[in-house]
Amino acid sequence: MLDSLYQEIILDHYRNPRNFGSIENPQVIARFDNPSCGDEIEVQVVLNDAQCVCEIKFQGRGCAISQASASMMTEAIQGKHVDEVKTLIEGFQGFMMGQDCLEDDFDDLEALEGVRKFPVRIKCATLAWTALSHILKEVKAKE
Amino acid sequence: MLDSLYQEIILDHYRNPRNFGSIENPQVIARFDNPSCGDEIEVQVVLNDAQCVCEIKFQGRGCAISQASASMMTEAIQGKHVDEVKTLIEGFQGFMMGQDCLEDDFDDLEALEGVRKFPVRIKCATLAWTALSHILKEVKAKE
Amino acid sequence: MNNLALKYRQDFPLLKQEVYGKPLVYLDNAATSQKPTSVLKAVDYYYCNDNANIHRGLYALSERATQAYESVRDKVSKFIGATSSQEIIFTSGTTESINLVAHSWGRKNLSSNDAILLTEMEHHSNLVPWHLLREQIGFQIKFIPVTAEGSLDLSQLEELLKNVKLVSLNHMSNVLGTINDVKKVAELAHQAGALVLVDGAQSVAHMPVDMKVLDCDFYAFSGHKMCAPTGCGVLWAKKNILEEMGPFLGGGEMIHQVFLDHSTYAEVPNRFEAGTMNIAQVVGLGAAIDYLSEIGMDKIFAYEQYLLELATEKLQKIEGLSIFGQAPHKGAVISFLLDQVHPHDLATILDQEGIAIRAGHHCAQPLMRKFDLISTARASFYFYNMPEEIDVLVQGLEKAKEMFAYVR
Amino acid sequence: MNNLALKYRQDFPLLKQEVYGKPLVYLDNAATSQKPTSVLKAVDYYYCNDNANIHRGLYALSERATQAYESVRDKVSKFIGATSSQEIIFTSGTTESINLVAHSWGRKNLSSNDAILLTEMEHHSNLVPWHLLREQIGFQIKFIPVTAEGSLDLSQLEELLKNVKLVSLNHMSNVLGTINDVKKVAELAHQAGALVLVDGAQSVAHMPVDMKVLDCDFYAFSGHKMCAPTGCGVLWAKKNILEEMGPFLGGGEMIHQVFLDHSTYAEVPNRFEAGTMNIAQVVGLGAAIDYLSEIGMDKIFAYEQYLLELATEKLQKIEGLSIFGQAPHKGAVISFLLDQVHPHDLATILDQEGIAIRAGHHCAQPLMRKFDLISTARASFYFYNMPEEIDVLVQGLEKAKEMFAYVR
Ligand SMILES: Cc1ncc(COP(=O)(O)O)c(C=O)c1O
Ligand SMILES: Cc1ncc(COP(=O)(O)O)c(C=O)c1O
Repeated sequence: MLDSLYQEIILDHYRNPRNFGSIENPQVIARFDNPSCGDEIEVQVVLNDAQCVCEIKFQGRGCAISQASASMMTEAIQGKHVDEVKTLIEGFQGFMMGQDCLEDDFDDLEALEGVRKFPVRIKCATLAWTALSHILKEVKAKE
Repeated sequence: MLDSLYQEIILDHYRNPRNFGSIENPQVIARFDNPSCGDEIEVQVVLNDAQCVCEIKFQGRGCAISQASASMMTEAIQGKHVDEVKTLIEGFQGFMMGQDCLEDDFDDLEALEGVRKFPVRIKCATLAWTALSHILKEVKAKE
Repeated sequence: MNNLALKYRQDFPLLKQEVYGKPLVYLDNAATSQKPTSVLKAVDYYYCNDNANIHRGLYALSERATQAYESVRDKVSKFIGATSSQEIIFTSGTTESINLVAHSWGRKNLSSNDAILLTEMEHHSNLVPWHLLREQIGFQIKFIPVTAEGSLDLSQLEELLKNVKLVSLNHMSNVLGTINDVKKVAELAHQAGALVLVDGAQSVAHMPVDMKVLDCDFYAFSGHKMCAPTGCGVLWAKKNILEEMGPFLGGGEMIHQVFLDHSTYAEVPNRFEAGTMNIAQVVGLGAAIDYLSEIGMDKIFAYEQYLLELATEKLQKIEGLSIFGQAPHKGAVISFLLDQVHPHDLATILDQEGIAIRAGHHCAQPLMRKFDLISTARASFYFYNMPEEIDVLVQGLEKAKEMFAYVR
Repeated sequence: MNNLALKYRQDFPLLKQEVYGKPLVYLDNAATSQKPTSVLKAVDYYYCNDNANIHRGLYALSERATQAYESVRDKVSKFIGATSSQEIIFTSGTTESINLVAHSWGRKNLSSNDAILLTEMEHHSNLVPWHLLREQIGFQIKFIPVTAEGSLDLSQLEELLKNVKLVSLNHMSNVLGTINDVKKVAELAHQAGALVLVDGAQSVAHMPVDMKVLDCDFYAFSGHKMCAPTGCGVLWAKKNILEEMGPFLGGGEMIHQVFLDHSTYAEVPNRFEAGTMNIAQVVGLGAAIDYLSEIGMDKIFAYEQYLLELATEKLQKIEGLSIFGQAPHKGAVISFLLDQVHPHDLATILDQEGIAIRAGHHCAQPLMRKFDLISTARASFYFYNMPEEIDVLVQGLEKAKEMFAYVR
């Protein structure tokens, strides 16, 4: 069971997080923390005129699951239109809740399937995604 | 067991309480209530120059035990010097706590022995006595 | 009438005992209820299998404990017809629930120009918290009067509601038995812009209640009166109201972030649950709700109405006995006086017959004072009481009468 | 060393279970303790034989229940060396005990010109109540600093005590394990005219404590950490201080007389116990005290010191493991970090081995922040833990290291 949680690909994202750090001129920032453990994450985004994600970075401290999930997330939404991003967030949240409808876009994210067997860790996996959904809300509000 | 609690002599004092009412010009008054049931008693006293009880009355509402005990008390201390009264109060309180040293003065009061088997009712039996001890304290304070 | 006691009484181990050689007749259910085996087993099971601190544990035990605790929130929510389990706050009992509202809602929303409206039949638990708060912030306290028969006099309610920000009243009186028309009070209170807190200590255990139907704003009740362990209770409140309320007790679990010199607070309902909670007791409350639900609250209410009618009829036949509280809509609580026998003496005499009743002011001194009483005797029933027990009570009362026959 | 676990472990039914096919190794005792059979039986016995509402009942059951409840006041009093059982107030736990002091003592005795003194190692339960009170009456909150090794830096204490009316500190830190020199703090505080509240949540369960020796003014602790049921705790305070304090929660039993518009309050300790109390849990606390006393608190402390030494030694040998909290005087609580493995991942991995440890901020965020930490792993022991369980922990940690070996 542990092997399905800490798959090599997850540990790889944890070791070498993609898009880790901060953007010089971020357009939207969202910070989010998991009050039950104190872990926190910050996601920064720049959109182009067509409302597509042209830059995304994250930083923060957290466990392997939250860091890997954030890292994978930044790869998955790169270049996507905000509407697609919204769909992806919902898809991922549903996936964590046990739905098996996987879109093609999931790529590495599928490796997080193992988290579903560890209910208390699901919050770790969704931390970055919750921050991202706050970003979408802000984008919508600005429109 | 009930018969030892509600002896005829106790019911008699309950039916026909001695020294029930109020004194026209009381010297010292003490009121006391049993917060756990709300019963209350008022004792009024007049002392003569020799510090002997020359008049005592009580009034209030309460159960057979508290009323009978008050009635008997007024009879027992009639004419007594305050020091004797103090001894009697202590004697009675000790009696309720299980001591068997009975003084001659106890008379009817011995009938209250049955109360000792009903711990929750001891407060009823001592209600008037506690008021009386407040009176003594006040007398002492005035000296 | 479906005699529930026949079927369910055996679930209560305590009721099998003898007192002074006589079978126990427990008629003090308004004070606290006895516990069925299933509740005791659920608590035991919890301690022997799942016990751990909840919410923050990343291991199996703690997950199970959290699950056991949180699932009761859902059970309570369904049991009382709440809109969401997030409206359920666990407390130590009705008393703490009401104090919570006084502190967290009252302190923020009441000022010296406001009034609150209580009733003359409130339990001390719904009087003293308001006295304490008023000492600090000074508002007016008004009272809905009680009629001679023991009902609320609602004829002047609209007038009374002027300036009132909160109406707080019991659903069922623990002295008179009166079941108040909470729905109507809530309607009029809301029209006047006031919120309504209902003290459900006596009601939830004995009748179906539905928050959506009553449409009050706060509802408080205790576990121990409804077959659950001591030391647990509930405050229900509408979510939007809870969200506007500040914390009550401060400590672990109710926070979001804590700094040396200030804190931010958790979401509802956690904001109101500070420190290690009464986890096992809440688990027991869940088992009690399962137990009561299986019997059916409507059936419990109907059977107790039957006991009430029977007991009222039989007691009224005793010469010199008068029943205090004659409202048309009553629960199975009978306060009474027996000529010439003080309630305390009565309780002692009945105790010797194995009968447990209560004598005293029943934590409702203002009500007693209004009727120039210091104490009454009170027999209160639950679904495990048998019709035969009413006869034992009647015999006990006759015996007491006899003992005190020639008094005064 | 007298291996207490050999003799007493069997009294704890929960510890006999397996988790994921491995024997449970319960090392989260600082969060809550497991319960021995004797405590569960005492509670069960109470519900099956004596259960009734206390204090006002004039019948046999209620007398027995009152006796069962009140006798625990005496037990607690003796257990902690109080002067009188009237100094013992039953609460729902440490958190409520501290909140009680904040409300009843703090509101009356603190004003905007005063200060209170806490420490940087306090649990949220000893921070948030003061934050909440300060929002209302505005005083200064100062802090005794924590040194790098995790002790209190008392070098500036006299300076810090200026203007301070209350010092509130824990006896033993639930994160660092540090046992604070409460006696010395109390001495200096009293010289400066301040009172001292001690948060004994972690201490009473693990070592002998004596109020006469410590000479503090308030002492708060929880039942659930010392083999007793959840939902009960104690506030001890010197009687003369209690007598000057107003009530906390309002309700039944804590009153003397209630009128419609005001109330007068009962004597100490009843003044602070509102409504139907957690009777069965208090009975369980009594059984827990009996149980612990029979073992002997000095023996428990000695055995846990042995476990602490052994565990410290073995953990320190693990490369990349660092222990947070190295005070010379410590209880059996070890917070630690393992290079490259986040505490949450560690807890999940250990859980799969049957080992229950805690990972997180341990309700002490300010302390964590001071050391630039968000969370640590924590293993905490009780007398039923076996030396062998330390080896299982070490193996689990090695396994976690291996899994995360090549990280970053
Ligand atoms: C040092 C300390 N203080 C206070 C508390 C709070 O105790 P409780 O949650 O039982 O109220 C704890 C336990 O969590 C603690 O470890
Ligand atoms: C009407 C009413 N309100 C409040 C209470 C207080 O409940 P508890 O003592 O469980 O807090 C009671 C019970 O005693 C009650 O009967």
